[in-house]
Amino acid sequence: MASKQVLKVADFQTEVHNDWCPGCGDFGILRSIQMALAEMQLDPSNVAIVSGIGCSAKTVHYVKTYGVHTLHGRPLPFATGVKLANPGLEVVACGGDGDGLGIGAAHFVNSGRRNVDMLYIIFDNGVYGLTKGQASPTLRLGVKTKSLPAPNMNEGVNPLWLALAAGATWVGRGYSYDIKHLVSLIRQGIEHKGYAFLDVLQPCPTYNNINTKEWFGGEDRKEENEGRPLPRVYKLDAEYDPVVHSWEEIDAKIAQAMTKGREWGDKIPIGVFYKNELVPTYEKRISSRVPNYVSNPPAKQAIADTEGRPVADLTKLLQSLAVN
Amino acid sequence: MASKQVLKVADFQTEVHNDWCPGCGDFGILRSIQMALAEMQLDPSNVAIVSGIGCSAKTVHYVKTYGVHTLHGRPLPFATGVKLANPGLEVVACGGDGDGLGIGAAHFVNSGRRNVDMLYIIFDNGVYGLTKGQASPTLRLGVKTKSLPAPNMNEGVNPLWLALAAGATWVGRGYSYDIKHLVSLIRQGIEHKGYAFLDVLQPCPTYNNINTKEWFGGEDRKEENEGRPLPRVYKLDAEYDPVVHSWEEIDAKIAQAMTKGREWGDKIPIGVFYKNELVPTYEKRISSRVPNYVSNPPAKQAIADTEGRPVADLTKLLQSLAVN
Amino acid sequence: MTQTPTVNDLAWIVGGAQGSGVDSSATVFARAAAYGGLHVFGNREYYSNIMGEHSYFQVRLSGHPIRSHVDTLNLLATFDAETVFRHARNVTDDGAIIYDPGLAGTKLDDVPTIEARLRADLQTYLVARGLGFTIQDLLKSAEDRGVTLVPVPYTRLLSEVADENHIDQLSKISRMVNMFAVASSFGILGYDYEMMARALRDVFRAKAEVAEMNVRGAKKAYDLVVAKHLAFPYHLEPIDFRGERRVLMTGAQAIGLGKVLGGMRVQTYYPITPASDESEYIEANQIVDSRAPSADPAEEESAVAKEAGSVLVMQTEDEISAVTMAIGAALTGARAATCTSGPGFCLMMEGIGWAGINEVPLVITLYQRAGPSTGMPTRHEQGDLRFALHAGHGDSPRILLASGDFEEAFHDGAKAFNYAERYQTTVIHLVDKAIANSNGTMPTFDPDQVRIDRGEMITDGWSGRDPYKRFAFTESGVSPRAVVGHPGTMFWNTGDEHDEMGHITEDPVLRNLMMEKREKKLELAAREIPEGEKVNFFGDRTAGTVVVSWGSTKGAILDAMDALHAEGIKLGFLQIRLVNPFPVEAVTRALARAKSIVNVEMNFGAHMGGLIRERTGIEPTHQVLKYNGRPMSSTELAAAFRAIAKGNAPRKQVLTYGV
Amino acid sequence: MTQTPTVNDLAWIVGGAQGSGVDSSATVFARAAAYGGLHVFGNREYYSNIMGEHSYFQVRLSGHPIRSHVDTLNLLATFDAETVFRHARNVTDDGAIIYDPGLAGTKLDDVPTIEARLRADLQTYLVARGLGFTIQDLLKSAEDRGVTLVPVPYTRLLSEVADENHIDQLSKISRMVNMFAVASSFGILGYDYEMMARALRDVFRAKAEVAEMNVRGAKKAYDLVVAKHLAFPYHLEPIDFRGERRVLMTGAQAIGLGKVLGGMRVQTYYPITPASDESEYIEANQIVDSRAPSADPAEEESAVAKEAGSVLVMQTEDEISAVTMAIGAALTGARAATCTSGPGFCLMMEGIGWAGINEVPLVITLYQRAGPSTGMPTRHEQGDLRFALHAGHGDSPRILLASGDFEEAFHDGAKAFNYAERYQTTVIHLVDKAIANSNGTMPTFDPDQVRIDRGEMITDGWSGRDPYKRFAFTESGVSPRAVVGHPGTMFWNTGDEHDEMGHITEDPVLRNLMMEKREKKLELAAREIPEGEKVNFFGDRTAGTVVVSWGSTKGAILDAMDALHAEGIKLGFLQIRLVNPFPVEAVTRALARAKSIVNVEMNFGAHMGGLIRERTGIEPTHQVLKYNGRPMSSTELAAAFRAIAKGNAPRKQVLTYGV
Ligand SMILES: Cc1ncc(C[n+]2csc(CCOP(=O)(O)OP(=O)(O)O)c2C)c(N)n1
Ligand SMILES: Cc1ncc(C[n+]2csc(CCOP(=O)(O)OP(=O)(O)O)c2C)c(N)n1
Ligand code: SF4
Ligand code: SF4
Ligand SMILES: [Mg+2]
Ligand SMILES: [Mg+2]
Repeated sequence: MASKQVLKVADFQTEVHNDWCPGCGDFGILRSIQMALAEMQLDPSNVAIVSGIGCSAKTVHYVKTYGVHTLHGRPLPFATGVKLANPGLEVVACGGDGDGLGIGAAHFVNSGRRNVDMLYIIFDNGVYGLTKGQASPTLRLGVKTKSLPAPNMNEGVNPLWLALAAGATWVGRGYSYDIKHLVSLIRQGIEHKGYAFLDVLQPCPTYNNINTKEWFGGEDRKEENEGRPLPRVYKLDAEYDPVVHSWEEIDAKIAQAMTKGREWGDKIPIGVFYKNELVPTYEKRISSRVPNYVSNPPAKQAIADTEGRPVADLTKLLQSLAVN
Repeated sequence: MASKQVLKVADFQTEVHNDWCPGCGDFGILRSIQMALAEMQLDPSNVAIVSGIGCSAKTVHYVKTYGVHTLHGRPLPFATGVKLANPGLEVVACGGDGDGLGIGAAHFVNSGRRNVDMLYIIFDNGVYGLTKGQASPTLRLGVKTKSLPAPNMNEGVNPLWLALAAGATWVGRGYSYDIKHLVSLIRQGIEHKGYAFLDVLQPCPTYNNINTKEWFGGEDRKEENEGRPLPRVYKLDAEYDPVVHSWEEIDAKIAQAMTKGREWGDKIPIGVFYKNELVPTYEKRISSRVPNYVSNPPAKQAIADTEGRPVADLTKLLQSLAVN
Repeated sequence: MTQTPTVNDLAWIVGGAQGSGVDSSATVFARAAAYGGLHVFGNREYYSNIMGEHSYFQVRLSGHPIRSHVDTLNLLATFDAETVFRHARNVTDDGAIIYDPGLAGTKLDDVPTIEARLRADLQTYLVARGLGFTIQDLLKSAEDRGVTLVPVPYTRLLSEVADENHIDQLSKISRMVNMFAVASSFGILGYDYEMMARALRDVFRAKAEVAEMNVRGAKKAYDLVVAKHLAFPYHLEPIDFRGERRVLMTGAQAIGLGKVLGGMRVQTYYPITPASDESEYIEANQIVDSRAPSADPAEEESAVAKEAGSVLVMQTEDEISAVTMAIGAALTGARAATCTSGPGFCLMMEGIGWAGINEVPLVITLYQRAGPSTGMPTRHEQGDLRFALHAGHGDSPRILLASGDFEEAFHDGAKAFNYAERYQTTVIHLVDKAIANSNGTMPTFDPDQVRIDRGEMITDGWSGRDPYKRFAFTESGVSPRAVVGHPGTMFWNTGDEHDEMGHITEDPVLRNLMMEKREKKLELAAREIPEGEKVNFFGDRTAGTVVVSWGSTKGAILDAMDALHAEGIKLGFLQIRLVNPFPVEAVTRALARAKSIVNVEMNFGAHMGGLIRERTGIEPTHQVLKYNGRPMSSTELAAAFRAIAKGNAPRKQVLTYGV
Repeated sequence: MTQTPTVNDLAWIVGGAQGSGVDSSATVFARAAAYGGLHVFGNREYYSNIMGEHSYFQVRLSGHPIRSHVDTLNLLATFDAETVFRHARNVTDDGAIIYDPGLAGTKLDDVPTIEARLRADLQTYLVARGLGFTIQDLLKSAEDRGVTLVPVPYTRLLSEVADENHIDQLSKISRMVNMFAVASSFGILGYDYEMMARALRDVFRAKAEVAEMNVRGAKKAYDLVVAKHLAFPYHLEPIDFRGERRVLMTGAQAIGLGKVLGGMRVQTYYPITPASDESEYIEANQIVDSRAPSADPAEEESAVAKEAGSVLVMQTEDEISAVTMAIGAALTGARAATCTSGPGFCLMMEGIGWAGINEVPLVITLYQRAGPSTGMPTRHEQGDLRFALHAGHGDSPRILLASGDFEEAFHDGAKAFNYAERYQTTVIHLVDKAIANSNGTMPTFDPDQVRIDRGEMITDGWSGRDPYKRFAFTESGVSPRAVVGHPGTMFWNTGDEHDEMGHITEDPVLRNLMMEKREKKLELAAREIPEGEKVNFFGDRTAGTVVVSWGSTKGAILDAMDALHAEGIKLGFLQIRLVNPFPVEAVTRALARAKSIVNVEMNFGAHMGGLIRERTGIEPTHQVLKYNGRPMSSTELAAAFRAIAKGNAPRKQVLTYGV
């Protein structure tokens, strides 16, 4: 997109029929992604959204950027491949909680170790939506959603904790019904230099009748609040400083994020829990081995001349193997 | 083993030639496992050791109990299958750090959610031993072992953190050259009611010349200590109480374990970091659905009579599908 | 227009948006018909979507057993616009369409879930007839062909029900339109409403009040349609079938029942369409009643039956975990299985290899669906035969079974464990989306036909002087099997090549012996398994044209053969049930003399056709393939066979019918 | 005993405990010989172990090109007991054994790493000769056959070296025994020590001091042996080869070079034997020199060559990540590959399916090793052909290449990317442990023979009026390909069936078109790829007996054919290089007239044999198979072919030689 025209949200929307259930929290996340991209005026041709499999993963078909809808549990390695081959791209990975924390948990852990400069968004609805409501890894022990025949047998994992333990350098949580806030989080996540992980609380009205919009919104707590809903979700305020300003601070900031991240039940914080730009990105680490990596990355290298002759010159290598 | 004879360590040793490198830290772990089993006087026929793939995973062939040497990264689900089909068995899973935290990390995370009553030991040597010394997920960023052509590109994960984030209800760390302590940890891990995770610092003299026995032992710190080695490894003392005594304590105890678990460098704690028996084991959870699960588990159920006729009676099920 | 009435031979479709209750209306319809002794076959089609995309159920009813769906329908029950748009053209000229007159003005473009290709196709159709693009227009084109239009004012009926039941919002009972559609159908078909009432009470067993409200509400639609006195040529009449105990179930249920009866006590799974239905059914019934071991219930019960059994159903974090956990369980002696579809099966390769080299009795029920990759997750295909046959690196033995219908699926579900334990090997039970999601009536299964054979198993301790050898070399290749936890039979497992104790070896001589040992078990299986379990042959043994196929195409092939028989076209049909070890002799014998060999498969690559040639040298002369995600209908197959019989068929026919 | 001297034709083995330097001694030996113009072929055998188990290297030297190892050896260089026990019996009667006299008393039971089976075998051998169980006894039996014994007092020599270099502990230089063994070998063979010195300096390039100490130290062993004036019939003499530029390398290096030259810029991998050698070699050389695009170096450089290139080599957390990351990279236009062995390949099934349905140019280099499961991780097999061919559920296209030798491996390494991009599909390059770990001399590769063909690729923006369609239907099946990040060519990918834009569809009509589109590309490949790249034919085109094989058996087959030619036995040899799309015509033509067809494969299941029958209807008359983990030797193959030629061979011969 050479032209400098101003991009609107509509420019990030496709015509594809959206087949999520009415009232699905995914709509808010989709909208927020589109708004964030528009707000940032990103060139759609320079953005790739990479998803796994699940209701959430269909997102890419609704966003007008390069869209890569991959395999169940694998958005992170796919996205890593895209980003590292062409570090000039803005890459956003996304998918469900089952996708990212169940089948994909090995990539979740090991992506933290790499710190590739991209954003990963989990649509956290407590269930396997697209396969009809089985318990996902974030659903807590003993919870019985309407889709389950009996209370959940497994304990839930805390995605924020896991991300911190894995080494993510930016960790946030949003709520799919607070779009303005979510847009800002997505934007910050994209702008963060390094691997950013964003957990989004996403009601699934079809299968999860426990963590609903009403529940997050505290509709059941009117008595405690003079007849008005008393939302469970609240925003981290200015007093909470997630930023690691120096190496010495890391321990304390992680501990702070862990403690904050454990809050649940009547108080569920959203916002940025942790941000650390001291850790070198993977791109930087590669550059220490390949100095011109960023300016001449794999996707941009010429490999042949106009006659199709390879550009690579093996002379030195062959020399080292020569016997005369 | 109907007889009541006293079992010795030798009773847990096979004749199989051990082909680890001289000086490998694995020997200490093997020995400790054998000693713990002997100390506990466990019936060898009632114990199953389940390993992944790697130098460490060869352990099972050297221990005279049922030994299941499985696939790279998969000891946990194999072990879970063994244990849940026959909850009367003592099951110990083990394997390398690459095995458990790289390729196997999804099982690592999800085993925490289950809390099956077994012990999982990681032989933590910072390298992929059996494939010749590539960096493993616990090796820290920028470290260059002699087996690496250049400093490590990935950040290391902290196994204790990950285990806590995953929900393990017993988390410990041992050192392969402190056998007495390690035996006690293994014993405690086996005795713990729930899923116990034990990280064992295991020098690999062949490939990891950074985290060596000498380094752990502080041989390089003689100057600071009047000419005597100043060990980096130290034991958690009685003041450190890892036990969760009530539900209210959980947050604090986890935070304590996380903080303690971050220590590294000149002070590396070993011992029990966290212990929580309030969380019901998976076996208990199953029993809430299948009351006689423990007394009549899958492996013990008679499925046929002497003529080979199935014991299962489908009458009621077929009745519910009948149309007359 | 006077027509000869067609009694008890009907193809009916109900459709609607996913999540709007299409399934339960089809179940009520099918059960009600089955109560009247009618034979039922149902085929379910749906998108990979939770709400809003189109799904439908074709239910065929007949006075004699039927096993397939057909391309046309006689009665279309709709309550939304999309269903009319999608199916109206396939209603036979003498058929009828039940619809909501309130939707008459709905335009094609108002339905966003209709694909561009289909939209264009419908437009062309309507334009060619000089019509506009509304429901009204399409219905007119149907009426012009002779189709009876049956408007049912759903909203009015709903209001009445709401009023009578003091319900404030219509939306709360909007799903009742489903039952209006079913009741209208029965009204037009002249079928006793009591049957439907009974079916409603059965389906809504758990909520008696809802059931009764539906019984009363649907009756309104029934009465309304009856009052129209339509001259509809299709009638349903109850048949006396007291002599036979009959059930109505899906294939997934049949397989689940077979597995539980066959002694399965651990089932692991990770959710995936269409496989998880089975696991969920088993989990919902995980406590297993135990019978007295004696056939005579009067006899004293033995200890064996004292306690209820149970199936441990484990939802795992992925399919790698599912297969390895099942193997772990199998090592302890529990009959254990896992159950999946293509993408999940992809993750089981290493597990299969490990089970193979360790001779673990592992059962995998593989519900094939349309691939490659995510493909069409809710659509049908038999595309995994070759993959299953060669799954995993290197050469390791496995048995492959393919079931052709519900009853085979039930028995194979149990038998798989016998094979797995007798030959100490992996058994892959190949089924598919069509069999899983279809339902039908059938004589109830006779559990007494099922026998459990655990093979050579050590159950009473080890008294041998030499230490027990799990992988002892024997004549047959089978080593007596002990299980983890058995006293004194300690052994080791490893994915590495191993010695008789199970310890790692790289000795070239032992290696060869072990490879040969493992393979010998398959040779044994090939010798021992009776021919009747390897193949079925139907139809004329002397026919010049022999159809060969495997799996769920069976029903449509048999129905097509019946149809052609009436036309004087005689065919033979070789159904291959044991895919591996391949029944070389039986297949060669059945095909050797045929002039035309027609290979029928629901896949692109003609997997079985290739396998037959590889193993017997015989090359099918004709291919009849389908890969658009919809199962083969007997209509299409009959046409394809007819063309072959008449000698004017190409070597390869690709069937394309699909809605 | 006077013998006719054998000049420049030698089989030599050096063995020792893993980690004791066997590899470097073999490299020094091979390089030194190669400097003298000798042709080299080396075969490496080792356990799945880091230290202590036995490993050995057979190096053959010859005056003309050789391509395989043989069953016997003429000179055995040992410095530990185990090597003597394992190999002494295979030394030819006119051969020699270099050994440490200090080990003479070592008993068989003192060596715990010798397997029970081999131990028993050796005991039987020794008992039959009335001997005891020590090294001394075994050496005596060799001496009795005529074998020359060459004791070399390693410890004494080490002490001398230590003294001269002021080294306090012998253990610090104990690895020098390796070089003693090599030097002794050259001493006995009458070869110029200067060549060895040069090789030492080359191998220890990075540590000049160590090199010089070794040069001086090893000379002692050389002189000591020369002083013995042994009448050894094998001699090495330098050959003038100034006319040819020659290299010595392993197969893994050859493939790595081919891939880099072919434009690969991303390689992902997870460590696994024997595949990771390639990745590690590439990583060590990840900065890629760029040449001026013109052939004339005097010409001005264009922009293209200004900057150095680089290969991003990523060690991932597992092979699922490896394959999906490579696909991600390929989507952006980088030529990307991953590289693995059986267990890792098992985890790539879903990735392959996804790449298939999304038409991504993905290259997988599959280093086969002995399966199933973990199998024998460091041993050889060609057991993954069928698995690779049918990998993944459902039907998706792929190209399979199999390289027969180092040079083919190099060229196929580059060509794989051309096929991948031209046909927008997965290419699986089948190689194996034998090719990876063997080394040999060869004329240096000519990079000028390599051409890069990126297929239909959009590189200059999108000016089309209609939106770009990634999966546009075309005559050939190939749609012009844009990459992620290209301006204005936005597209979508999904593992689901999709429309031309790449959005999900379940439309039955589109589905069929897409399935057919994808398959068409393979038909195109089958038409376009020249026959010379599909198959090779060697030997006599009119021979009654035609050998057919694929992959690394090529060298041994050719060497065996040469040997038999001398005996007057003429064979044809069809080497299949393009496994899929299968070259039906070329294979049929080559085999149709043969009286005997001998299928040669390093696997249990005769994979290619089955495939040939499936695709051509032709059934091999003879099978020559091997699956004990050791590559086929030309000795064994010659024997097998001889038996077939003489008409006294069974249908199936299993080769079993292995140490
Ligand atoms: C390997 C594999 N196993 C199973 C599936 C079936 N599957 C499709 S979506 C899904 C779960 C999706 O849940 P989640 O990731 O939480 O996403 P959501 O639908 O809730 O957004 C599963 C298991 C699959 N596609 N691939
Ligand atoms: C799927 C798969 N990929 C790769 C391998 C090769 N492999 C064998 S051992 C090993 C690494 C072992 O490292 P670790 O788990 O840390 O164990 P260690 O040897 O250090 O004890 C690898 C990658 C394998 N066996 N399976
Ligand atoms: S099932 Fe849940 S997550 Fe999926 S689309 Fe419906 S509401 Fe959304
Ligand atoms: S490589 Fe390292 S971990 Fe493996 S056996 Fe040797 S010392 Fe132990
Ligand atoms: Mg979810
Ligand atoms: Mg390790």
